[in-house]
Amino acid sequence: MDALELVRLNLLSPMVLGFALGIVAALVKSDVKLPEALHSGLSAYLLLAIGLKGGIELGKAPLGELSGPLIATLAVGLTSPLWCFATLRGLGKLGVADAAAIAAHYGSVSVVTFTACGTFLDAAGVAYEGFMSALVAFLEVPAIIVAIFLARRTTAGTAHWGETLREVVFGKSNLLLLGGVAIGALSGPAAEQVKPFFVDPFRGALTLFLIDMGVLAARRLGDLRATGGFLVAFALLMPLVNGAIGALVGDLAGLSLGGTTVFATMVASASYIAAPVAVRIALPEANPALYLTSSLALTFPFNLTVGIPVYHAIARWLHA
Amino acid sequence: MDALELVRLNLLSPMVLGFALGIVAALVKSDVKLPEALHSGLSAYLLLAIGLKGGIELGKAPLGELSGPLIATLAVGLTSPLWCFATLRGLGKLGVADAAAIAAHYGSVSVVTFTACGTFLDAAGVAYEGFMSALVAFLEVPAIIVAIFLARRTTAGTAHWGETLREVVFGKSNLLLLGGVAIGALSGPAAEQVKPFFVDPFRGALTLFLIDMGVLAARRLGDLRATGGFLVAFALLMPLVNGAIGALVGDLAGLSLGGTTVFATMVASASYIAAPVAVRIALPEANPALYLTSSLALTFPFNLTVGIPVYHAIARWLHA
Amino acid sequence: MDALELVRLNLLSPMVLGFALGIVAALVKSDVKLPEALHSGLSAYLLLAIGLKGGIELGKAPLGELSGPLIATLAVGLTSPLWCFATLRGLGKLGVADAAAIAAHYGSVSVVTFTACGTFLDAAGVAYEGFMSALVAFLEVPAIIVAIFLARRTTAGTAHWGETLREVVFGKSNLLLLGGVAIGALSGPAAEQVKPFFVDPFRGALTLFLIDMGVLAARRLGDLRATGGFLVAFALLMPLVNGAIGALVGDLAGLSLGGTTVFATMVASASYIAAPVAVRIALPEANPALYLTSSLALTFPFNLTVGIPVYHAIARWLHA
Amino acid sequence: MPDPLPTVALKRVTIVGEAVLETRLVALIRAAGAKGFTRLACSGEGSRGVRASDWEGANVKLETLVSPAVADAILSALARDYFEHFAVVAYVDEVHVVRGDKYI
Amino acid sequence: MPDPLPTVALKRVTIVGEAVLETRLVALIRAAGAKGFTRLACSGEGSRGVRASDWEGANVKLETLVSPAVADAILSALARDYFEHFAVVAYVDEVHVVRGDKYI
Amino acid sequence: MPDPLPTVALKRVTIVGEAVLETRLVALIRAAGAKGFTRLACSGEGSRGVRASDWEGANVKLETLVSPAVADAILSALARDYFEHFAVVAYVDEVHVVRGDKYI
Ligand SMILES: Nc1ncnc2c1ncn2[C@@H]1O[C@H](COP(=O)(O)O)[C@@H](O)[C@H]1O
Ligand SMILES: Nc1ncnc2c1ncn2[C@@H]1O[C@H](COP(=O)(O)O)[C@@H](O)[C@H]1O
Ligand SMILES: Nc1ncnc2c1ncn2[C@@H]1O[C@H](COP(=O)(O)O)[C@@H](O)[C@H]1O
Ligand code: NA
Ligand code: NA
Ligand code: NA
Repeated sequence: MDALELVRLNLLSPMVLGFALGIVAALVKSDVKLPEALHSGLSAYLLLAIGLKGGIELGKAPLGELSGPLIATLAVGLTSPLWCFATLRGLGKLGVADAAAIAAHYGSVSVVTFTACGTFLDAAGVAYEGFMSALVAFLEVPAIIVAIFLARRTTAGTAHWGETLREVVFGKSNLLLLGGVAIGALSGPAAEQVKPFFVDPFRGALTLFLIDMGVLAARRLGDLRATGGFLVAFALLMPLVNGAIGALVGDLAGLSLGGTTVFATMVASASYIAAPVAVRIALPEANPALYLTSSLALTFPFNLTVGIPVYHAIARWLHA
Repeated sequence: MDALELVRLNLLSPMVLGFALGIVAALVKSDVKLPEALHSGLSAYLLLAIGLKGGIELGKAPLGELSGPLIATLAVGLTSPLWCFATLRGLGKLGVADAAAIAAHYGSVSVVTFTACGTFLDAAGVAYEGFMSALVAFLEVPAIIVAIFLARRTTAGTAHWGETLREVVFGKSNLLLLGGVAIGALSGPAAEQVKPFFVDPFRGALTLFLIDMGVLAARRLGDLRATGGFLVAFALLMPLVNGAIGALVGDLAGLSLGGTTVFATMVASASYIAAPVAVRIALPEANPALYLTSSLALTFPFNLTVGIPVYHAIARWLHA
Repeated sequence: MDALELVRLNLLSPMVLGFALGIVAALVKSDVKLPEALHSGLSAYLLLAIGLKGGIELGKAPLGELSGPLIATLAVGLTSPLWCFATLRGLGKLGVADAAAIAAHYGSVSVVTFTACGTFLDAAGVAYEGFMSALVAFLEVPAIIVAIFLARRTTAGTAHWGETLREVVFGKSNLLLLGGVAIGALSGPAAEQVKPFFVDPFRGALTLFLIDMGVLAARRLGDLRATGGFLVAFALLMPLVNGAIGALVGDLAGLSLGGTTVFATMVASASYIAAPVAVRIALPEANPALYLTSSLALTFPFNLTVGIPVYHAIARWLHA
Repeated sequence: MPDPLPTVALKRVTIVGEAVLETRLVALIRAAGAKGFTRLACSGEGSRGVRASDWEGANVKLETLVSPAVADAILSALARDYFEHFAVVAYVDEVHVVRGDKYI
Repeated sequence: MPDPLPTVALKRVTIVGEAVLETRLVALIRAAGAKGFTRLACSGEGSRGVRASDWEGANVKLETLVSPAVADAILSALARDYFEHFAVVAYVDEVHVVRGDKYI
Repeated sequence: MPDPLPTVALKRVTIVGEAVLETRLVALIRAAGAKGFTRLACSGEGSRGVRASDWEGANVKLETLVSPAVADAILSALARDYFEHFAVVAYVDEVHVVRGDKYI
C-alpha cells in the first residue's frame, strides 16, 4: 500500500470521520454532545477494553520478549518530559509551572490516539505486538510524576508527594487500564466469553466516543488565541520529534514494524485524560487553557489525521 | 406470507412487545424509565446507526437510481404539511398556531417508526432500497420549515427565520442522521469495522428504546382528555391517508415493493423528536399537549402495530 | 473436571476478576464507580436479558416439565424466610424488624449471583434448564412478602398491604425480569433478531457491572463493625444451609445436574436489588446497615467465589 | 432601566431525602397544598449515612414555593411520617417570586 | 479562630424553565449583565405541566449572583419574552458572597 | 392546622467548584466541623471559564447546614487553600431548619 493510500485510509476511517463530525457539530452549534454520564462510561469501557486486549496477549507472550519494550517504555516515559520541559522553558520562555504542566501531557500518552493507531494498522493489514496496550499504562504514569517533580523542585512545594503519586497511579484511567490487563492476563481462554462485548463492538464505540472528542476539541479552539504562536508550533512539531524518537527507540527495542509504529504514536501523543486531572491538583498555578488546548485541540487531531501515517512511514523507513 | 401472518409477525416482534411492556409498566406505575442520559445516548446511537446503514448503501447505489426517490421525498415533505394544516383548520377548527404545529409533526417523520418498518420487512423477507434512511433526513426537515412558515405568515412574527432554519437543519437528530450517512458513504468498506457496534446490536437496542417510548407514550395518555375527539380521529386516520399517498408516490418514484412500504410508512409517521423542539421554540403559543399527545400517544403506537402492515398491504396491492 | 479446577475456573473468570477489581479500586480510593445513570441502565439491561433468555427457552419447554420446578420455587420462596427469621430471632437475638428485613433478603434471590452461576456452568460445560431465569422472578417476590408479613404481624402496622404488594410485584427489577420473559416467550423465533444485543455481549456487560458491584460491596465493608459477629457468621453459613436445601429440593423437583446447581445457588443467594427497596419502605425501623452489609458485602462475594462451586459439588454428589 | 417587577415573598421549602421516598414525598407536598415543585438528583452524607440501596439513586432534593401555611403543613406532615426512621432534612427560607400569586 | 471573612450581599436570581430554553436563557442572563451562572439539570411539576419534549431533559435550573440592578434587568427580560408562553419560574433572594465584588 | 414546627436558624454554606476538587472540598467541610452536606452535579460559566478536564464532570455544588462559627471556618479554609488558583464560588445565607439542633 503506498503512502497516499494509507493517508486516505486513515482520513476516511469511521473514527476520524466521527471526530470530524463532532467538530462540525460544535462549529454549527448543534448540541450533539453525549451526556456526561455516557461520556464517562464510554471512556471507562474503552480503557478496560484496551487493557483487556493487551492482557490477553500478554498472557500469551513469552516474558523475554517483553523486557526490551518495557525498558524502552520506562526510559522514554522518564526522559521525554525533560526535553519537552527544556524546550518550553528555553525556546518558549514559559513559566516553570506552565512548562512542567505541558511537559506532563506530552510525556504521557493519549489512549485514544494509541487505539486509533491500532485500528489504522489493522486496516492497513500490518501486524503489531498484542501486548502494546499493556505498555500504555507504563508510559502514562512516569512522565506525569517526573514533570510534577520538575516544577516542585523550584516552586514552594505545599504538594504532598505521597498523595500526588497515589492519585496518578491509582487514577481512574490507569486503574481501569491496568485492571483490564490483569483481567485479560489472568482469565486466559475464559476471556473469550467477554469478547463480544469488549472486542467486537470496540471500534464502533470508539467512533461514538470520537464524535464527542470532536465536540470537546472544537470547544477548545476558541482558546487558541490565549495559547500564542509558540505553543501552536510546539503542539504541531513536538509530536513529530517525539514520534521520530519513539520510532527509533521502538526499533532498537526489537519491536516489529507495526509495534514500532504504535510505540512512536504513543510517544508522540499527548495525554488529555490522566494528565489534566493530576496536573490541575498538583500544579494549580499552571494555566489549564494552555495545556488542554495544545494537547486536545491541536496535537490530538494532528496525530489522528497526519501523525499516525507519518510515524508509520518513519517506522517503515527504519525497518527497510 | 398472508396478511394475518404479517400482522402477527409485527405485533409479536420484540420491538412492539417492548413498547407494550413500557406501556404496561407505566400503567402499573412501575418506574422502569431509563435514566435521561441513557435515553438521550440511545437515541443518538439509533440516529447514527440508521444514518450509517443508509450511507453505506448510498455509497454503493448509482446516483441515477436516487434522483426519483429524492424528488419524491422533497415533494411530499413540502406539500404534506399543507394538506394536514388545511384539514386541521377546516375540519378541526383549530387555531393557526396549533394547526401549524401539528402539521409540522405529521409532515415530518418518525425515525423509530421508519426503523420498525425496516425490521418488519426484514422479518417478512422483503427487500428494500438500502438508501431509504438517507431520505429520512430529507423528509424530516422541509415539513417543519413549511409548517412554521404557514403560521408565521398570519401571526405577528417575532420569529427570527435564520435562527429557526439553523435549528431545524442543524438540530441534533438531523445532524446525527446526516452525519451517520456521511460516515457510511465516505468510509466505504472500512465501515465494516463498526458494524458489530452499529448494525448487529441495533434491533436489540431499539427494543430497549421502545420500552422507554412506551413509558413516555403511556404518560401522555392522560392528556387525551385535553386533546378532544377530532384530534383523536385525526391522529388515527391521517396516517392512513398519508400512508396511501406515500405508497402511491413511492411507487411512481420507482421504488421496489419494500421501498414503497418504507416510504409510505415515512410519510404516514409523525415526528416526536425533531419537530417538538423546533415547534416549541418557533411557535410557543401552540399547545404542546395537542401535538405531543397526538403524535406520540396515538399515531406512533397506531403505526407501530396496525399501520406498518397496512402500508405494506397497500404497497403490495399497488405492485400487484 | 475436578473440584479444584472448577474453583480455579470460577475465581479466574472475567466476572469474578472484575468484582475483585472493583474491590481493589475502592480500597485504594480510586473513583472507578460508574455514573449512577449507567449503573441503573446496565442493571435494567441485565434483568431484561436474563428474562429474555429464560423466556425464549420457556417458549420451547413443554409445560409439564415446568410444573415441578415451579412448585419447588414457590415452596422454597414461601418457607425459607421462616427459617431465616427463626434463626435470626432465636440464635441472633435480633429485633423483629431487623430479623424480618434480613429474612426478606435471604429468602429472595440475587439475580447477579444467579447469572454468575450460569456463566460458571457454561464454562464448565454443564447444561442446565434454560427456563431457570423465569423461575428467578417467582423466587424473588414471595419471600419478601412473607418476611414483611412476619414483622407486621407483631408490630403496630401502619403498613398499607396493598401498596407493599404492588411495589414488590411491580418493582422495577421484577417487572423487567418478567417483561423479558414475556418478550422472549411471545416473540418466538423473532427473538433471534435481538440476540446480538441481549445475548452475545451479556457476559461482558456483566463483567462491567460486577466492577461496580465490587466498589459498592467494598464501601459497605466499613459497616462490618456495626454488623456484629453473629451476622457475619450468618452471612457466610446461611448460604451453605440454604444452598444444600436448594440442591435437595431442586433434585427432588427433577432438575438436571446443572439445573440443580442453579436452583441451589438461587436459594443460597441473597437479594440486594429488589429486597432493600421494598424493605426500606415497609420496615423503615429496620437498620439498613445490617441487611445491606450482610447481603452485599458478605454473602454476595462469598457465593460468587466459594459458594457456586460448592453448590455444584453438592449437586454432583446428589446426582451421583 | 425598566421599573423593577413586582414580586411576592413566598416560603421555599427544601427537602433532601432518600431517593426511595421520592414518590411519597411528592405526594405529601401535593397533599399539603403545594401547586408545584422542582426535583433535583443529589447525594450527600449526614450523621446517619445509611441508604436503602446505593443504586436507587442516593438522595433527592425537592424545592417548592408555597405560602407560609402550606410550608407549615408540609413540615408537620414530614415530622409525623418520616423524621423518625428516614434520612430526611427539611428547611425553609424566603424568596421573592415573580408572578408569585400563581403559587399560593 | 480567624476573623470572619468579609462578604458582599448580592442577589441570587434563580430561574427554573424548560430545558429547550437553556441556550436562550443563558444568553438573556449574559445580556442583562451577569458575570457568570451555575446550571443544574432538574425536573418538576407545576400548574401547567406541559413539556416540549420529554427527552430533551425536562427542566433546567439557572442560578446567578448579581447586583440588584442586574437582577431587575433579568426579571424584566424574562417577563417580556418568556412568561406568556413558557413554563418558567423565577425568584430572587439575597446571599452573602465571599469575594463578592468579583460578580458585580 | 397543627402548631408550626419549631425550627432553628442555621447558616447554609454553598460552594460551587471544579469537580476535580470534590473530595478535597468535602474533606475541608468535614474538617471545619460540618455534620453533613448535600452534593449536586452542575456546570457553569464564570469569568475564568477554565476547567481541568471537561470529562471530569464540570462543577460540583456542595451545600452544608452549619452554625455561624463553622460557616466562618469553612470560608476561611476555602480562602486560604483554593481561592487563588481554582474556580470556586462560595456564599452563605440563612435557612430555618427543622430539627436544626442535629446539625450544630
Ligand atoms: N448538615 C447538613 N447539611 C446539608 N445537608 C445535610 C446535612 N446533614 C444531612 N444532610 C443531607 O441529608 C441526608 C441525610 O442525612 P442523615 O439523615 O443525617 O443521614 C444526607 O445524605 C445529606 O444529603
Ligand atoms: N410552586 C412551585 N415550586 C417550585 N417549583 C415550581 C413550582 N411551580 C412550578 N415549578 C417549577 O416550574 C416548572 C414549570 O412550572 P409550570 O409553568 O407551572 O408548569 C415546573 O416543572 C417546576 O420545575
Ligand atoms: N455570577 C455567578 N453566579 C453564579 N455562579 C457563578 C457565577 N460566577 C461563577 N459561577 C460559578 O462558579 C464557577 C467558576 O467560576 P469562575 O471561577 O469565575 O470561572 C462557574 O463555572 C459557575 O458555576
Ligand atoms: Na507522549
Ligand atoms: Na409524516
Ligand atoms: Na435466597
